[in-house]
Amino acid sequence: MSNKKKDYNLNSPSKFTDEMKTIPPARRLTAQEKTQMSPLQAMVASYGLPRLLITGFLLVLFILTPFVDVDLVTQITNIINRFSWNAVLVLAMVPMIHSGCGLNFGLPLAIICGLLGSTLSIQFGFTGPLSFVAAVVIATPFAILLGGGYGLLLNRIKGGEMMIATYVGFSVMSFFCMMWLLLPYSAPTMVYGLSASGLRPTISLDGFYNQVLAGFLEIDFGEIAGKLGISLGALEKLVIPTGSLLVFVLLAFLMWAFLHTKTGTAMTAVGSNPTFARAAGINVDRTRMLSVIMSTWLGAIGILIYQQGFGFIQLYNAPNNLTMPTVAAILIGGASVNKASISNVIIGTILFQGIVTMTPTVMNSAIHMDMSEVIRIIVSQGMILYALTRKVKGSK
Amino acid sequence: MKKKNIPAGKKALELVRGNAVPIMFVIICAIFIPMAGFSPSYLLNEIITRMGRNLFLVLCLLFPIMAGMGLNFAMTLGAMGAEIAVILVADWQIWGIPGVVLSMILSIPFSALLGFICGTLQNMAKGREMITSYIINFFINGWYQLIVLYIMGSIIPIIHASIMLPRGYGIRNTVSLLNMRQCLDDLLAVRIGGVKIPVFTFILVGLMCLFIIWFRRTKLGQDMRAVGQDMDVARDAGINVDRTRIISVVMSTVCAGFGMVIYLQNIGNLPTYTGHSQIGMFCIAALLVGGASVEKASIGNAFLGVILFHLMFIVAPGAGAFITGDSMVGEYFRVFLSYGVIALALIMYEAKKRMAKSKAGRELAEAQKEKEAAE
Amino acid sequence: MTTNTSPLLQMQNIKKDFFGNQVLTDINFTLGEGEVLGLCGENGAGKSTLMKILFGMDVIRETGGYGGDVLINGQKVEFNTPFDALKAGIGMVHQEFSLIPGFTATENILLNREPQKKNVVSEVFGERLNTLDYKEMDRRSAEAIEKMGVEIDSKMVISDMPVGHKQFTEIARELSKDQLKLLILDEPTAVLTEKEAEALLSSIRNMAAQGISVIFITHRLHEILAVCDKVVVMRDGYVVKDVPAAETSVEEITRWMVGRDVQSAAVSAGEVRSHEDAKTILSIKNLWVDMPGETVRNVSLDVKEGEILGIGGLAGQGKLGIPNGVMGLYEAGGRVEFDGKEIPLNNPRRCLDSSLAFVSEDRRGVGLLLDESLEWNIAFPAMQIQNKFLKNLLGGVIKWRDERAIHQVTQKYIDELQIKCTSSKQKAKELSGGNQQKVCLAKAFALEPKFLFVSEPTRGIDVGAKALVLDALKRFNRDSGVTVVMISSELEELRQTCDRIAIVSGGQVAGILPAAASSEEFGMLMISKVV
Amino acid sequence: MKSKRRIAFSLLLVLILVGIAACMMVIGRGHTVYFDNKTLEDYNGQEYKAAHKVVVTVKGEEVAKLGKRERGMAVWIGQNFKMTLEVTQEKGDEPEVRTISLKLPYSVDGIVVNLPALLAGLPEDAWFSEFVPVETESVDEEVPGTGDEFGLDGGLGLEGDLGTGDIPVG
Repeated sequence: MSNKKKDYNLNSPSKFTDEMKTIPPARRLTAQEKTQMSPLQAMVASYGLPRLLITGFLLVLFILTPFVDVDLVTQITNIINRFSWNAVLVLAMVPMIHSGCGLNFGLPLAIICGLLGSTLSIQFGFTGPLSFVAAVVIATPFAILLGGGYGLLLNRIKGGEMMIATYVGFSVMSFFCMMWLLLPYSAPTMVYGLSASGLRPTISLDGFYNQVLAGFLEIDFGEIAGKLGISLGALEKLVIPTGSLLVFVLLAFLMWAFLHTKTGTAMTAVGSNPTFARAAGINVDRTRMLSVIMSTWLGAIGILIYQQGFGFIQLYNAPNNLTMPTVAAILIGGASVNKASISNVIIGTILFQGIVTMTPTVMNSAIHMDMSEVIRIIVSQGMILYALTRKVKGSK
Repeated sequence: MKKKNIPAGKKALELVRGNAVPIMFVIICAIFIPMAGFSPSYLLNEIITRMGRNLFLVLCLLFPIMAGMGLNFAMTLGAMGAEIAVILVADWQIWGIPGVVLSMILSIPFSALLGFICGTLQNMAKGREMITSYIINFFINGWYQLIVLYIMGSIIPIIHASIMLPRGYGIRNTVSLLNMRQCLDDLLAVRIGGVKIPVFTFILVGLMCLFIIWFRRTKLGQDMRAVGQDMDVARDAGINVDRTRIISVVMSTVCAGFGMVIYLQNIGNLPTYTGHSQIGMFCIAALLVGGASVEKASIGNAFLGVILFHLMFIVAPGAGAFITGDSMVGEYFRVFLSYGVIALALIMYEAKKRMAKSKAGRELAEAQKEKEAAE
Repeated sequence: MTTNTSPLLQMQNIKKDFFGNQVLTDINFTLGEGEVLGLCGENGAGKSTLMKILFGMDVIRETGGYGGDVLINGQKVEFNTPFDALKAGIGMVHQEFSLIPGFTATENILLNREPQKKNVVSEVFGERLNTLDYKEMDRRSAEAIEKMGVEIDSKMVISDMPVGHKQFTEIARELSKDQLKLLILDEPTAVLTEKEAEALLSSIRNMAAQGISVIFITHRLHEILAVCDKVVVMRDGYVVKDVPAAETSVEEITRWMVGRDVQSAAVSAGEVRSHEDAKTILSIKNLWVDMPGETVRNVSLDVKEGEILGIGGLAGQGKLGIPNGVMGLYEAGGRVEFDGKEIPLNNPRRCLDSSLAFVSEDRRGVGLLLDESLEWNIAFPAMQIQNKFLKNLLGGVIKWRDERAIHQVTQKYIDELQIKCTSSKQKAKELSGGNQQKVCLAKAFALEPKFLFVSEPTRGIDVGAKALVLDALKRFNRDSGVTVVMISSELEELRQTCDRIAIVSGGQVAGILPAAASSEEFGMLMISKVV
Repeated sequence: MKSKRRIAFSLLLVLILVGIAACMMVIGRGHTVYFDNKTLEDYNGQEYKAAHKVVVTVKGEEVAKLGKRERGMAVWIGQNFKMTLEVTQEKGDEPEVRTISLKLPYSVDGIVVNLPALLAGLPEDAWFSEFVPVETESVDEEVPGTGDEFGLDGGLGLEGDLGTGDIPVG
């Protein structure tokens, strides 16, 4: 019994990467369709219409690509890339959803922890891959501290988490907007040139940890073709950021494993029915706190991974830009306000990032109107709205 | 002697605790005003302008609060409705007061429709109205952008190229309302010592206040208050709860539509894509600064809140620059305060709910102790 | 005076079943104008269901309607909603207050029936924009309060009122309805002080004198005798007695209420066990519990090792509060000793660590993880408390869920308790009530406790499952030597299962009797301290 | 019966609102009127010389002081345009004051009025022409006031942007 469950959960990430490596593009399309077909039937039954529409929409985009003169392989490379940036952030939603804290609209808080890690790492003079390790190390205590405080707060306001999380996220973010200006940062790559103080809104990571994960064991089909002196055709454009994906697989595995331990089981129970958990002797508050700290830490790591892919640190109001897409992604993946799994994370991130990358190019080529921004807003907010207005069955 | 003092002190403490947020803001403003170094007449002028501009919008928040739907972002939808109306009116080149009146009338169907959608969705998410309205606001914003950015000019005819994007469809980032600018404010305006008082706008705000006071005394107002306090009891008494809640949201959006027109005519231009995005947040923050809570708000809260919040708003950058030598810090500080006050109010509200719950237990323990002592 | 050919209310052959479970059989009684009828019976005797039928509550229609006729003034009526009943002149004051906390008494009395004045706006937007006529409101609420005959401040906000005044506000609300002919009062005195109760009784007389008929439901039998014209006693869905109040006594009514066929209730002598010599395993002293609706005020109770102790009593008297308080689910105070060691209250974990277990009466709320599989439900507490069903990896650093062990134990209990399910992976919410209850028991059994609280184990489950559950409990007690405390509203069930039965009344233990004691004795204890 | 009455009243309200709206559309229609003090050459063989100086007053406000070959502008709400002209034909002449009413066509936004022709009392086609705006890109510059925006770029990024645009891929 235990094996069966294990297989299912473990399979998804590894299958994903395997497919990328081995399946030629022509077949990949059908494979993609297939992987979406099988959940499709389940979606009709349980996932609901919005998710179905989104999947359908993405499928249509895929089918359209050849006709509108858009290079499919480039698109797939983009999706893989964006998946590798965002997946860990989406994963950060899981613990809090599991423990019943709802959708983490307070993601900016976690991101701030990550930003503290990255800026301090640079400030302390770390460079190259080491700067990434340093950023992770520095971000961790902040995540534990801020996450702990955040958890304490959320424990006192059970029932109103989501709205308060939103505004706590905003408050912390705007507080740190001041801090970025006031803290005595001095590394010349980060501060404003003229005044030599105050961090710039965008800091390039060249020379630090730009692509440090993505570059690790990177598989660039173009390069391979060049080396071997053979032509791989369209496939040459495919690049796989193996390192980033491996890190996600590792973190997802750890999360999956955690949910199979005693404490993880307790966390799920707390989210499913806090009274039951209390009656079974679980310290509900402590479990929730743990989940918040985990979410915060994952969020902090998530933003660092995002940065290494993106190549820049974005400060000031940027943390907020990731909240809604991340929340929407996990919901699109099939999570609800109080249930989420690793497969939700993977499916959701692929679907959402698929739409994000495909819509601008495909729509633009097809109807010469770039409606991607608007579509993204409607899709993601509509998804969140759908999750919020759906009746939560069972215990509340 | 001593005994007499305690309740008085306690009362004062209670008063401070009950009005912690306004008092905090009074203190902040008192510290910041000298630092910012603005002249009193400038400050007064600014405050009065902003009162005329924002009060009407803030008052719109009172309806959903009355119906127990919390601090509702539904008003943002009304603002969007008004913006669509204003764009059309600007394109038709209806200027001045007639333009304002036409915008208001034209905004009614848009904001009522959006309000109806919003109310219906919120009825589906009872218990988390606030976050739902917040998300609805983003969701509808998507549709708004779809309409304004793609449909206007391509499907909805737009006559004047001057408000359209160069590509031939979609509305520019800013639509000039130069010919509508401050036409309400200038009507009957009085200048006292360099301070312009937009009398007519204030009359409108006054009418709105009167309407709210009158509305509380109507059957619908009474029903709304009943629904707001206890939905189940109201339902048992035969009040159509869902309908009442939808009406409250629709009233809020329609009035917000009017408020937005007033707001826009004061500014004199329409920031097409950002105009509404922060309105809800600003109004909510202002109302909370005035001492309102999630479940209770009055006209007085709205007035006090607008004054204090905007005073802080005006002086914060200057004060920030004074303290740190960087005006951006002040900018961020006022952002922080705006968000912080909302977060604080929400936290206090939820914490209070939980405190009320544990009170019963303490009473029992006390009764037990008394009994034991008696035995 | 009573020249009326047909009485105000006639109930004829009322029958009602909930999914085949007969709860009312052939109810007949009549009530004349200006009469006060006292309705009494144990919990579950069918009083509430009968009143729900009379008041047209939705539950009745949703569960398949009822049989028989209700006649008002000789006319057959059928109420589909409470509003129909209201229109026909029936008013009801429920046990739970139905008041808006921030409104004044006047506003509550006239809730949704406010007198209104037209204005210009309401002509356009409809009547809901009529302004309220505050003068008329004051007049009418004053009139209603006057009719009731108890002085309450009509300007006072409900949340500031003492409980009694809230109750009077509710009554005044019914009285303010002009068409009111019949008023149903469901345990109105439960929350009142002695003095207030007295005032209420006189106001009932007052109402009757004005021609309003009253159906008065209460557990305080002396009140019935004091105010009612006639008494109807119900038991097990039958009307067992319908007599003029003047011709009976508290003792008699009690006997009618609980008295059963002595044969059926007989406890076979062989089963009666005495544990007087056994050591006291659980000792409760001066326990108070803040459980809404089931407040425990001052309970002291000793439980002997190896026995099955029953705790009975009327609903709302606090019997449910005892296990919930001891197990830390509701705020509690006092002293609880288990096996000689004191157990800290308000800490479920410590209780569970001491090998206590609890099967809650609130299956769906507390007892189950509805969205999770049976395996999780059954294994969860044992896993968390006793580290069962875990594999230690890396030398115990990681406690891994042992799915196989969980599956095995679940399968074992599924077989043992005959839980009907598609598989052990089925979600708990998909099971029927009886099977859910069995899962709750299995959960507690899996903990292998020394001491088990079982709260309302048979509530809302069918007869077959009932027997199985009780049997399982007995077996668990006999085979494993586990001490069981079973809380139930059904005295009969307690008498069949338990060795001794404690009766809780008014938040205190009114007395402890052996299971073989007579029904009357239990009955007297039940109402002895009713508040 | 009662609801019928209500429907009637509500309809009436809607009608009134529509009526007001229609009314506003008529009386609120804004026009821009341009005045050219330019010699009109060869109209039916005649030449109408530009005046030395024309002062245009609209609604008691002096909107333009025009020398030869100059153009002035005024905005007007409604269709019955009224202006007062103070015309000085030749340098040193006494200014001649004339009040002129014009009917502005509803559908035209910008109207160019040739003053010499108008003053000479020529028919409409002589002095009237429609102003066709040259596409100007400077519209965005006229920002008379700002709202209560935080003075930060892009607001607070509440739009939920992902930072898609500028990503180097591949």
